[in-house]
Amino acid sequence: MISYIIKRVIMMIPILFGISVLSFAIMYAAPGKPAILNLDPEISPEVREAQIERLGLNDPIPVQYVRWLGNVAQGDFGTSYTRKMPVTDMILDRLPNTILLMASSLFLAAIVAIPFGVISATRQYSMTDYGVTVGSFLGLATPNFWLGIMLIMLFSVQLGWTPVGGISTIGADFSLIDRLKHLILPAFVLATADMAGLTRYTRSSMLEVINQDYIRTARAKGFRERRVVYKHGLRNGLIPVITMFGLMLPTMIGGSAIVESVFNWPGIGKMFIDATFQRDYPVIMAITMFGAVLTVIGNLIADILYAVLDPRIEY
Amino acid sequence: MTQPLLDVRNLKTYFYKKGKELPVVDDVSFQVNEGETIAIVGESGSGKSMTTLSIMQLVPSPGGKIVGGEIFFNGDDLLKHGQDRMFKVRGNDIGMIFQEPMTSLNPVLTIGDQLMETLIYHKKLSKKQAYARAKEMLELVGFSRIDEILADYPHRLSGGMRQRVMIAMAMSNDPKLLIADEPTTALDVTVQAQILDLMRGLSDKFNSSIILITHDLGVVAELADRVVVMYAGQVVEEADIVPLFDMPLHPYTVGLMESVPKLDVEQDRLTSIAGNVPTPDNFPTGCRFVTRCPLAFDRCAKEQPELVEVEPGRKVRCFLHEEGRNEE
Amino acid sequence: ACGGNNEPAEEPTEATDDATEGGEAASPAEGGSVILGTSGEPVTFNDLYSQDTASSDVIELIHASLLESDEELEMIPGIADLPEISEDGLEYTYTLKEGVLFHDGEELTAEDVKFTYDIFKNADYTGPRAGDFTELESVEVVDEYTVKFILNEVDASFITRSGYGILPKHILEDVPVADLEDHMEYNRENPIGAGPFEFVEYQDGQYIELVAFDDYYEGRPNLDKVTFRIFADTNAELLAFETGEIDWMILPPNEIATAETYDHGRVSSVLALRYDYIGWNNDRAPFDDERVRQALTMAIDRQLIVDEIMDGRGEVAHAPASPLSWAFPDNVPEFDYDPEGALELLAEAGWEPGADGILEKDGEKFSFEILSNDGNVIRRDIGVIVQQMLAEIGVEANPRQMEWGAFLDQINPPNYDFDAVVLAWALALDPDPTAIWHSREIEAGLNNISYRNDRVDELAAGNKQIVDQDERAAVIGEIYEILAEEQPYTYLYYPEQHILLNNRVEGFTHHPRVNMYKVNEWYVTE
Amino acid sequence: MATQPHIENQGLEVKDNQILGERRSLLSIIVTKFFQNKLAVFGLVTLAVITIACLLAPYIAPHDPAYQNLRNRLGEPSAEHWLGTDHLGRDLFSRMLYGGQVSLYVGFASMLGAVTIGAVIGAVAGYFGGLVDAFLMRAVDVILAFPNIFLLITLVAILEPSINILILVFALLSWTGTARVVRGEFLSLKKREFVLASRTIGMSNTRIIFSQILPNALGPVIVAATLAVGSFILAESALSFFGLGVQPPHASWGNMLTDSQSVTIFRTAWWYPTFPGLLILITVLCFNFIGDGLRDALDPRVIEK
Amino acid sequence: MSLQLMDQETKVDKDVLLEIRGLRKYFPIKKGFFQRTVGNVKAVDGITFSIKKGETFGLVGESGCGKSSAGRTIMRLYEPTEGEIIFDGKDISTLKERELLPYRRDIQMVFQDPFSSLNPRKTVGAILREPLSVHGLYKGKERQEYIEKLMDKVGLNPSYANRYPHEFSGGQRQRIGIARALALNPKLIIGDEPVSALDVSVQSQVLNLMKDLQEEFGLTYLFIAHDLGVVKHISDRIGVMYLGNMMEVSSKKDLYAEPLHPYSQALLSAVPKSHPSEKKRDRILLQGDIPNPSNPPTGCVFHTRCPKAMDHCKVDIPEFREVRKDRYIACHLYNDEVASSK
Ligand SMILES: Nc1ncnc2c1ncn2[C@@H]1O[C@H](COP(=O)(O)OP(=O)(O)OP(=O)(O)O)[C@@H](O)[C@H]1O
Ligand SMILES: Nc1ncnc2c1ncn2[C@@H]1O[C@H](COP(=O)(O)OP(=O)(O)OP(=O)(O)O)[C@@H](O)[C@H]1O
Ligand SMILES: [Mg+2]
Ligand SMILES: [Mg+2]
Repeated sequence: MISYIIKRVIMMIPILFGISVLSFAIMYAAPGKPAILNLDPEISPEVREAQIERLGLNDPIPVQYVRWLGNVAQGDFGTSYTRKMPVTDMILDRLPNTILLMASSLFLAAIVAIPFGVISATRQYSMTDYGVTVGSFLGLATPNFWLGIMLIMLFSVQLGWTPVGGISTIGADFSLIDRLKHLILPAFVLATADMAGLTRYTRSSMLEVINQDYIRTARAKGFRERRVVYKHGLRNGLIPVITMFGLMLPTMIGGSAIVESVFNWPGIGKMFIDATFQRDYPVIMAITMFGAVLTVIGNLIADILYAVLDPRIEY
Repeated sequence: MTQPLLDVRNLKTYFYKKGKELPVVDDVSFQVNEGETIAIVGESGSGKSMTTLSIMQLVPSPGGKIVGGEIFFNGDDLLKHGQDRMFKVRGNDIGMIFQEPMTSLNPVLTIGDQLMETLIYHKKLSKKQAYARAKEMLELVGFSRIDEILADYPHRLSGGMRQRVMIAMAMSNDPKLLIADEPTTALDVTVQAQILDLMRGLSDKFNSSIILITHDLGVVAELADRVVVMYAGQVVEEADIVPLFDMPLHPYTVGLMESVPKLDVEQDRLTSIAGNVPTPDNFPTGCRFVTRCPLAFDRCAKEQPELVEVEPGRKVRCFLHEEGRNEE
Repeated sequence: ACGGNNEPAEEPTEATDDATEGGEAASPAEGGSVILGTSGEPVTFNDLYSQDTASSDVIELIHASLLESDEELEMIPGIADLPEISEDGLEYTYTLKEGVLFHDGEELTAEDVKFTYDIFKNADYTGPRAGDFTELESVEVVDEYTVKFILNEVDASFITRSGYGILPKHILEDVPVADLEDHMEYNRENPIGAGPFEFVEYQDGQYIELVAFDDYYEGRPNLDKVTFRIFADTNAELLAFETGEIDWMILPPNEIATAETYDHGRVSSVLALRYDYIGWNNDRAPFDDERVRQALTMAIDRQLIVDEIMDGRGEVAHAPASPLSWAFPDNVPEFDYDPEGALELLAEAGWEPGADGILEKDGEKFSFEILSNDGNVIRRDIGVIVQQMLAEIGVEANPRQMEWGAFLDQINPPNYDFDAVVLAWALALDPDPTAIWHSREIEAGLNNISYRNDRVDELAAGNKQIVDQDERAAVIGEIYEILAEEQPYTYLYYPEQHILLNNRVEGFTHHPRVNMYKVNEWYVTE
Repeated sequence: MATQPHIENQGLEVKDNQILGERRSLLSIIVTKFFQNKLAVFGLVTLAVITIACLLAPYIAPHDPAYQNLRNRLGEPSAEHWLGTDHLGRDLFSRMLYGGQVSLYVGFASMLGAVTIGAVIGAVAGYFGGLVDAFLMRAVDVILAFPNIFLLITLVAILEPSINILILVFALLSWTGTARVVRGEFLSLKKREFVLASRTIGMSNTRIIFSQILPNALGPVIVAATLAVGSFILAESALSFFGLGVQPPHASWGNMLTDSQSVTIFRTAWWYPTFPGLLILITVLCFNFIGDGLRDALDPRVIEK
Repeated sequence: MSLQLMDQETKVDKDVLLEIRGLRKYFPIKKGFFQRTVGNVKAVDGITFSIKKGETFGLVGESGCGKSSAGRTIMRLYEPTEGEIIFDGKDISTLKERELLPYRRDIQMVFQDPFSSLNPRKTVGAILREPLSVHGLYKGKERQEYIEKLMDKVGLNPSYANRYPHEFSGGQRQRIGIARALALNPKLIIGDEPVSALDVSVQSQVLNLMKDLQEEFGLTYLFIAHDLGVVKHISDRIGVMYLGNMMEVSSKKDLYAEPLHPYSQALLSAVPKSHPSEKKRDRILLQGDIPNPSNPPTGCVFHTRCPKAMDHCKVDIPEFREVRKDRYIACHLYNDEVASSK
């Protein structure tokens, strides 16, 4: 197992390498300069040229890439053009917030989707099943920025139950309740699509399992339906669902950009959007890489969970 | 004779698909006495599995439904009681094993878990007692390295081993009746021989009754005391084993026996039954074998023959033999 | 203060700031705190390097400067009195107030002033302001409270450069100027100034917290605490105001209707020091023809735009200036909405309707692209509105949006690849028009529409040397007249800035340029 | 000996002329199965109505979708403007029809691109296996590990946000799902005996891929394609949120919805965010319903057993 | 002398349609990013046999012993790892796919699974047309007539040509499969368990059909099966495989009368009796399971389960040789016998 994990981690390297090359190429080869260089019209052409030179933007792209890679190898993602901060610090500052948001969303998605998926599967073609089906399709079809604003209007403005945004009440001491109040809406919005997808997936996975021979065996052993479904069915049915979590990560990271904007969540998603518009290359690169690492690790974890849960997989 | 252990009377299990009624088990009756092994033979789709699933009340639903008949087990009509009663019967009084040893065990639970689960559930044994009993059962079905096997997952076992585990599992609560649905079809002959030996040994040892489902007449010859031949959802012939092999009465049984290549007889050509097995949405009116029967006559296409007892312990569903008896 | 030039008022930027000024304000109520909504992440709290509003808003509160501009845009005393200017206009002598303290308790002296302004002149200075100080020869400390700036050339706009936040020499003197920009230990983590509020904490992406500086030279501010809460989305910001989570925000014009329904808030509006325009590429046909440009202006119903898009708040513009400026001319030629007149002018220029109703000249259709950047909704809408208005006189304008970086790349030197562009200038305190309109600025400067007029060049070249404001206003006025006549731009409107604030906040003065103006006078009533 | 194989027609005594069940073509089975799914039928009908209405926009739109009446901004639904007007006084209903053309075009074109790329790459990887497969699948991993929307935003922002660039970028980033599905199908189908049978008669690889395997792998591809259309419409609206979607003067449901995202509009002109939002929701919903229905109907188990 | 020998050999060659010499098929087990080969599944590990024109050669063995792999390798669906496949006097084991085309007409295959062996998206007519179109045989109406004839041949109503496989029963589908194999008028048909998925009553129909066709067209069969009754019924000679190796090749009569190899003996003894009153056979129950083909036992592959295993069976690989007339066995028992007789 350990050696498998090590192997997988080594396998990540070429993938991450590929991603870095690709994103670097796309960004640096595109026309236009980082906005910071264009911002201030007063800057004389010479000074501007000097700044470009200082940022090394005049070097051939492969040279820039190798330099970037060299720095990254030493843990240095460079300095943000616009924020003038070490990118690593910027990200480390905010990453926990994004991770908190994503983890809560995953959790929320799981605790909502799995029971609904299972119920839907065990009562196939019932009204409950229809309800869950339509509900989850609605979740899949809703633009989440729109949903976010609607929820703020309802829960924050109309009902006053939750704050309009942010991660905690400014100036207040840390309190779990306060944190949860801030967390619930963005986590929910971020989770909707995945929640819906996961429900559908759990349902079909459970349906598949319920038609398996070993379920018939369990029934023939005289077990009650509850035991058949939850002891014999659920574990099998959930194995593929678990892998979904790994695959959900990239979409979540993407969704976080929107949700963080709508809910003012101080995470890396919003930071990425800003960086993109300002062509803050070091930040874009770093977040892309963080996202990729997160995705790859998510996949790895999913695979490991798969292996742990499914005894048929051996290493 | 005392009452049979299992008495199936006029069992009807229909499927309903797109408004069509599919009589997959249609008026099936037979009995199983204590200690007796009866074989249900018939080709694919003849309703063998559905008959036994009906006995277990595990007919796939929605879609399938037991629509008529009685199933007396120990003198008690199982169909009268609800599912609640069945939870006590299944896996306890009646054990069942299936055709596919590869997929019939839960892949994520250890063999031990699965074996002990029934014991704990039905017999309320402690974990320790269950473990001891599970070991005992595995030994009985011929395993060595028992502790390892108990801790292992199904995928590590070969088909034959899994089928033995299934048998151990089905037998562990000392069921009075074991239903084996094509237990050896998926296995190699050498393994099949082991399993058949095992089943014979067990039935002798515990004096339990067995319903053996198969389409392999060789297996029947090896193991059964009595045979029920099914065709298109109906019993077409029922007889003790030797008379049946000596002189099959129903044209279908005759055809079935003759179409199997035999090891000890040299045949240039096999006799075969023309045509195909009809599907339930397409059963002929009249005798269901009429489309393939070499001896069919007018009446066969119009009327359904009854299953009649032509000799004690011997029943046939065919006008030829109804008439034959009448003439006598 | 702020660069003597104009800058495009675009999303991610604009350096505006001026020094705060201490009032003689009484303190109606001490204590309390306010939370301000802001939309950007500040970068640095060092005025010498700041380029964005988010930064300069905070800097206003942390730092003190020699002079400040009041809401009339007049220079008024800050930590120094108005300077004494020598006869020849080359020496500016400032006398500092005594007892001005930095947040760490050290006194602010002439040394600190010299230290701060010397940085601009240092060859290693990496910030954006070096160009503002070409006329500055040297800074001399006369005594502890007197400092003299010596210029090498007369510069009437020099006084507007007196608004930079003074840095504490005792903290920064050992930092090499080359490293100062990236010296985050001071610039972001622990900025020390002499302004009314002390920096406490900056939580990235969340808030910046400041508390009252007890020893502020004009007396302790009324408020105990000012917090900037950072928002990514205006909707959220407005809703946070609605629920009382913030007390102050800059209100986009399209939300005024909602803001006016709030019982707990009020909207304050003033004309901003800026104008919005459509720039015509004067180098390209047909925009090289003055009549065509005038006609295009006449075809655009700017009053309608102001009425509908700006909710009636703002004024139609006729010249590249702001009514707020002392140099704003009284009567420049005006081209009011007159589509018929436009058609006549175009006909004069040789444009006649073609078969499909689109104007043609020499077989060429009057069809062009009108460029805007994709982040700005109003400018994007203006492109669309203009398209329809021009269509009515048979001119085909195709709006097109571009990503900001690529957009600038395309309209700026050396590319200049555009027909027309919707943009705005945020103006500096000093009205010097050289940077935008002088033909020498075409090659690499801000004159990206390639406007050429010898008379303008001539007038512009000398304007800064005229010390007398009235005289200078006349000269600049003439430039504006020419520009209004020739319409190198279609001047769209002078917009207003709207601020929404909670009724519990009192003592607020709305400054057209400085968001954080006299915050020390604010107080809250509960 | 004759080059042509030759069979003497004598007939056999066993002539198997019995056919099972009633005659039902593949298509009719699939169609019947599909039409049993109420949600899918609802989706299909609704979507058909929406699509046809959008396609017929030039004939049924009551107004020029670009015509602004600044004096009637955010006008209420009325006899003149059935669904009200937008913030520039344009007729919302007409814009929605024309915007639908763009949204649907983006959805379908991106889907076609993504599915074509995905199908070809998946087919090649699955059929040939080995190093080719390993290499292509690593490429898929790379793209999958990309935080997709990041790349999307970067690309769209850096390239110009035009409709065709949008489609190109969508297609280039979204083929991986199809590729995986197709590869999976190919991996299992190429082991099926009918494919082996094609090889025993000497059929070429290309012909096997395209005429034997692909038609059988089409089911999941069609399902994925259906769902993809919806997801692209949604993705366009998400990009619009950042100002990177379809650019004015073109209307799309996404940029209309985005333009309506203001508190004042929510409060005073509910129709403006509501209708484009609903239309996106319903359309994506329909695609999902249809996809789900197709998934069941195209399940090979339906015909094979 | 040598001339005579040569003569003899050519004479033998004339009878022999297919000769397999030392055929191996290893499936590499690949792992990791670079798909390195970390081991091999030795599905077929050096088998030798020949099939004479017009005869049926039965290949039996337990599941996983490599029967299908052997069949498919001979068919050149799998690349042989080693060995020769001499068809009609020419080694086709190394031919390229293009060069193979003519042989594709001569060797055809019938598959086991009537569900999976027909393309569900194609009509029967289209399925039968494919071989003709690949080889450019018949055109237009002629082709149509030929297909009708073919269908008639295998007992299908030609009017069903435009129906899809799912509309047919298992037995009918298998007939379609046979018709497809027959379409190119092959010399050799490899049947990979062509009847094992069929109902008994239908199985006999298909077996009869195959026998009839063999007589009519002078076909040669390589018939793979695990049902010893079926193999016996159809075959002239039989090869018994175990774990990728050929254990015994004998004529049908010899094998069933007196199996020589301990594995053949065990296999035959396991067949259930065909009549209940038949006396119980002496079962030779094999212990344990078939070893993993990626890690076969040393020496004789059967030694781990052989009731007669000797010490050197674990070390020495028994030679596959003719121990009686026309009976080839790979077993040390007989090697020793042969050796001692010498
Ligand atoms: N879930 C179901 N829905 C509809 N019809 C079914 C279902 N399950 C079985 N049948 C039909 O019921 C009939 C009897 O099936 P059953 O499984 O009892 O046959 P069997 O004799 O056990 O055949 P086999 O030898 O193939 O196991 C078959 O025609 C089958 O098509
Ligand atoms: N394509 C393949 N790749 C890897 N291993 C294979 C492949 N095909 C077969 N094998 C392995 O080769 C061995 C022999 O398989 P083969 O299918 O030839 O056996 P068989 O005798 O035909 O068995 P059965 O009776 O089950 O059809 C098995 O261990 C199998 O797992
Ligand atoms: Mg069955
Ligand atoms: Mg096989």
